[in-house]
Amino acid sequence: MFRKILIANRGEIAVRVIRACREMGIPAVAVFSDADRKAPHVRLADEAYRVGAAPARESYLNIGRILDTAARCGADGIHPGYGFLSENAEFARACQSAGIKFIGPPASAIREMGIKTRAREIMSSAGVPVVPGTLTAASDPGDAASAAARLGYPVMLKAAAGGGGKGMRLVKRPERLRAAWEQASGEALKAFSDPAVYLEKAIVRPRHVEVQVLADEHGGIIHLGERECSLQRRHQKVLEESPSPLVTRRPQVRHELYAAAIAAARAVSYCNAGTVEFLMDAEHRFYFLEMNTRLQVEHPVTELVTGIDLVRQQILIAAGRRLEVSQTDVVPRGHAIECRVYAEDPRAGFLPCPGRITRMNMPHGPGIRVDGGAESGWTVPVEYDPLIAKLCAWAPTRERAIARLRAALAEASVEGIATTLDLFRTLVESPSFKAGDIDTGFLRRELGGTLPAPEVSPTARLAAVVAAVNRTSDRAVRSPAGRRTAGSRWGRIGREALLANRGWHG
Amino acid sequence: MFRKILIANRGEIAVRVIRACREMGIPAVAVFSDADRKAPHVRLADEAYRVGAAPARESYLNIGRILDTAARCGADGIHPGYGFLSENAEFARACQSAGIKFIGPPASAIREMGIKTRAREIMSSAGVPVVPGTLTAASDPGDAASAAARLGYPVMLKAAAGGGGKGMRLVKRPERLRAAWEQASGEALKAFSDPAVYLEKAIVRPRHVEVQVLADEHGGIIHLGERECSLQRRHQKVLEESPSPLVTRRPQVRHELYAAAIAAARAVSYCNAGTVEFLMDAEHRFYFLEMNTRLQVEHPVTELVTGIDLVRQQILIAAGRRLEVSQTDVVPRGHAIECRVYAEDPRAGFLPCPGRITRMNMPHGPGIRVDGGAESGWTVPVEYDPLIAKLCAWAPTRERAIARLRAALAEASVEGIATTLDLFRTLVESPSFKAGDIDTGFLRRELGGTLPAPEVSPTARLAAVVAAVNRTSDRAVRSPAGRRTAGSRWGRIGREALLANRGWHG
Amino acid sequence: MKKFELSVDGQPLELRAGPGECEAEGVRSTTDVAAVGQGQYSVLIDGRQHLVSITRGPQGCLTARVAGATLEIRVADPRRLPRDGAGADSGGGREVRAPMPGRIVAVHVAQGDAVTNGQGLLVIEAMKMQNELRAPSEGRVRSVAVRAGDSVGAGDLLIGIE
Amino acid sequence: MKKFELSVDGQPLELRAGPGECEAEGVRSTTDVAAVGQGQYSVLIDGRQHLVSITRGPQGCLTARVAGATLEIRVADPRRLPRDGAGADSGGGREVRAPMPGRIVAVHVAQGDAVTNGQGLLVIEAMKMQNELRAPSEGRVRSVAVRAGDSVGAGDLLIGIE
Repeated sequence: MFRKILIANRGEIAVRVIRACREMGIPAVAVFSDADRKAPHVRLADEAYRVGAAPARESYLNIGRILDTAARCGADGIHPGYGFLSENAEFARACQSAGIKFIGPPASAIREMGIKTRAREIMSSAGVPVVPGTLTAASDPGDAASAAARLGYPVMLKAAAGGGGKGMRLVKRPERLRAAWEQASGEALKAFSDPAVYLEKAIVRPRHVEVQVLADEHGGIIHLGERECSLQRRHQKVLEESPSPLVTRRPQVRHELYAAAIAAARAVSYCNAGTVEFLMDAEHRFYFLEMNTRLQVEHPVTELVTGIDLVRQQILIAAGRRLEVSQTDVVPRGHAIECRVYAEDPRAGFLPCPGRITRMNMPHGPGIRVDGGAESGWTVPVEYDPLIAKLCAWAPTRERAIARLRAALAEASVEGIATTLDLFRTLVESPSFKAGDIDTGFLRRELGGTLPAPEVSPTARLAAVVAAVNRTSDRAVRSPAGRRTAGSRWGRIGREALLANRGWHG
Repeated sequence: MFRKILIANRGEIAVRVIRACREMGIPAVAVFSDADRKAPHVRLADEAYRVGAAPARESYLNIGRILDTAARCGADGIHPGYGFLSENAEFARACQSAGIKFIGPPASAIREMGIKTRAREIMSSAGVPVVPGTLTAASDPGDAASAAARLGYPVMLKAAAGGGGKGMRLVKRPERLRAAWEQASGEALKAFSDPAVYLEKAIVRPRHVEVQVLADEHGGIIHLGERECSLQRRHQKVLEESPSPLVTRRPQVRHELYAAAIAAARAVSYCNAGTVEFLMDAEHRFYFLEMNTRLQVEHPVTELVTGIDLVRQQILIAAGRRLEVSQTDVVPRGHAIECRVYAEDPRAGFLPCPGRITRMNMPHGPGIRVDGGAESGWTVPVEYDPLIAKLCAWAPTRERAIARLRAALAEASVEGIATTLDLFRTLVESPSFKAGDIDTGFLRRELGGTLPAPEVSPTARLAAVVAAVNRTSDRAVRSPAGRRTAGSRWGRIGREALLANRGWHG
Repeated sequence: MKKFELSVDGQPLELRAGPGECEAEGVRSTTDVAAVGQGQYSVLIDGRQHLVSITRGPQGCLTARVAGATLEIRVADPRRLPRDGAGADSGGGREVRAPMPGRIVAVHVAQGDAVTNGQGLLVIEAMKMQNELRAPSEGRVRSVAVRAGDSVGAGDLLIGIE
Repeated sequence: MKKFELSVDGQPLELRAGPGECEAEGVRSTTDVAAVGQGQYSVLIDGRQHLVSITRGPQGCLTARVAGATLEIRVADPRRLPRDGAGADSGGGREVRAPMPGRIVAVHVAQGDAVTNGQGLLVIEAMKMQNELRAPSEGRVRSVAVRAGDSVGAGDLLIGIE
């Protein structure tokens, strides 16, 4: 087993991995940029070292500095989390050269799956259905335009080295292609240091369904069921669930989906935790989308229904162990939903909203799980991903998981910055969502990109006014010192309580 | 289904029941005493009404006021939680007379099981083994002394109307009997308005194992497995788990235990959620101890392993529904442990420690569940039970649940008052506890009633000193404004981070 | 009971309030307010519980958050307040301002250019996302205040349109 | 580096500290301190993370909580501090004080009574629990300061023994 693990990441996923290390009795080392010295993940670690300035390029993407830190503190394993260096084959290889185990798949699998065009080619050969599209990247807008004309609009532009929605654009009309290609290419360069963009035929009203797999170094491979991730904004997931309400109704499709996922993983001699993503069309045909060669943001929903700790499995696999669970041990129970709490304003087109969190309160209680990387007083940096927490609800059925989530959302609060909490509060009331009738265009269609302002009941409005008056005035509405009415008339209960309230002050 | 439910309780259990109501879409009404106007349970409810002064007798035990409040706000159900009026047959009957459903068993079952001597008689007749002892209460110390002599020391004094460790005393020698009888009787009078105390032969190194049952109004009855509750101080549980490590190793005993629990519940025509408590001796013989005719404090461990929401079941049963789960639906998974975080000082003989909580931070994350009724800034009142939160950990095995709990305890903190958190931090390191080798005398024996002071590592000590210096001084250890060293030497990493830390201040 | 003149989101409101009771718009209610820490109040209106969070805004204005909504409240000043939000995307806006702090990645237009409603003007990046800001209406670019590479704060003027 | 004279739980300690480093008991370490809100500090000693909570105690003393332990720290005062805790249950104690706020339920002894070590003196109730306080040593009751029914605060003198 590992002597010490360095977590080359920040935020909620660093917290998540540190917790797994602590449970396993393995010292956990955090790294931090100048923007993150006071971040929760630093405080939770056994050791913490600075790796550079705030921009990710100088810190969390700084391979030299991270490997240097690992070597000097004696870490023999590095967990990359998701994002940053997690799907960087060069980093995985550099770890190996430095004699430090990269807790993830072999560099070859990362590279092959990281080049999306190559991945499509491999999957095609392995008999896994892929979305019709180009097998190579479009070299310029003209090349892209002719490929798009051949496939027929709408088309999807995707970063060849991409993932996570970065460098992705849906193009409905030819005149939009050039601008979209430039943006996608720019984002791709920025995010993956590679501007290559390829095209796929856009599936109409697609659903995003993915299968979690685990593979060890001894040929053992299992799946942990599927996740439905169709609720997206900007091609990025905002809410995920397991099982998929669509797939649940189609046992035969589910069976084929799992088989395809296992075949996909085998095709690249996969090892460690990975996710095979599929698009599913209205006729329940599914197409390989990409394979994420890392832990997913949404892994908690799988953990909640299977009871299997994916980070622990990653560490055990990386330590050379055989899978500690077999396929028959994977017995899903109930339904889990994850809400990604982003520092974004859902009432302003999901614009990023970095800044200081003046108050943050995430609920506890039965069936609730929260993975967080922020807290009251924390300033969400402008430099990184806006995810500040993940709120999950588990219950025996989807209907009850939604009901539980709804109650938890009413308890949750983040003040000081706008977050997607209000989006989820609206979403759990949506009849289509409750019916499981969702696709990747759902949010844009239902919300038109933004969220309506919430209605305020007259009593809530009055409560706000009374609180405001209480805040500004004092003597006028305060109770006379020491006076206590003895009556028990119903109409006086409020007054009595007020008088008795020692904490009443303006 | 209910129109509105009033929760006749406070603290974490009121929070728990309110959460269940909200999930079920039933408006929840809180009640509060003058000490609790600012309590979390009040804020979480849809409505809240004052029911009296701080002493429980004038508020949470004030039947007239509570029923009046329920009637006036239109509640058609009352959930009593545990403690207070939960096992008060008169209250259950008064609810019925007022046309308000008491969410619990029929008054007859409460009364019969509440008189512990009567309960022993009924169980004896039903073929459920009971601990040798008196069938009637001892009328005075002399009576008690002769009964004790007949049974042989050590004996256990127990409140006839009791439960929850109140009015209970272990007596090892005759000369201690009178004082113990007076204390037990005094506590019993205080807690249950009934000074009657009876005797049982004390089982040597007993284990406390209990079985959760659910029964509906249509004759349906199931069990939800057992809980091990042997870790106690002052005859009150402090840590519970499910399944029991002892019973797990004895499938035959477990089978008989479940059968006895079902038989016990049938013997009193039980309805709603209830718990049949047993003592188990070194030879795995078990004896009926008492039946708790209410929700138990430790119900979350059962919920974690079975996935069944007990409060929801209570509400459905009280609404006249048939059990929504059958015995075959009860498939336990993994292991769960609950730690009761009490406002008590484990370094001073578990003395109560009411007061203001300056900071409270309870962990989140995989497999962790927290039920709380307190928070930063909350003043724990002197008038009520010292339980402020319950921290639970679930994992596939007991060993991993302990490891997870250990990590969670390192994250948890309550400042301003002493709590039992430090007790649990010591406990999870105990080899005997880890081996499951526990009995009700374990804590007293292992700790001698108090907890040793924790050792502080030299680095931790230095960290404290450095923080203190940082707090008091300023200029001397502050970095020169604007200075930034550019070097990347290892020995300078700390310094650089410090210099870069904009938040550094004295 | 004492009389208070308030404005709520710019609408005047008269409130009469005393210990344990209040009257507004002709309706009398029992009230019970408890400060539960850091600007938060538990307010019971006829027993109905509301958690209200109050923060001080500019010019003596209070911002109240209740049930997921935000209200601007001014106490003892019955004059109608001008509403906020005459910013980038509001219909008649002639200025494009930065909706959040970030970095300008590209500027697609120059002073004097004619633009159509919805035309992309520039791209701003924050938290790893590029966002294209579009023209709020047809017009001509009067001024361009930023260049690619500039860092901007929330609310900074980027482009003026006439 | 600046020199600090401290006492930690009454033991003197000399610390030399400057930006990013310190020296104590002949050992030099890199340090990195960050205030993370409300008296809490994240302290990295040679990279090792410690969460320290500092509160001000009486007479300029600081109370530090770290890794579940509590340390009393005095800065810039090298004189040895008297230790706390010379209360009820410490060996040589001659006074029985209330260990927590509560109500006296019963007093078993009167002035002038001879008591044996461990003998029950009185019963105090708090949070629904009755606790018997016992004689810390053999002796004679010098004074009884409370009666059954009295409310007492933590640290109040209850019984004196001579």
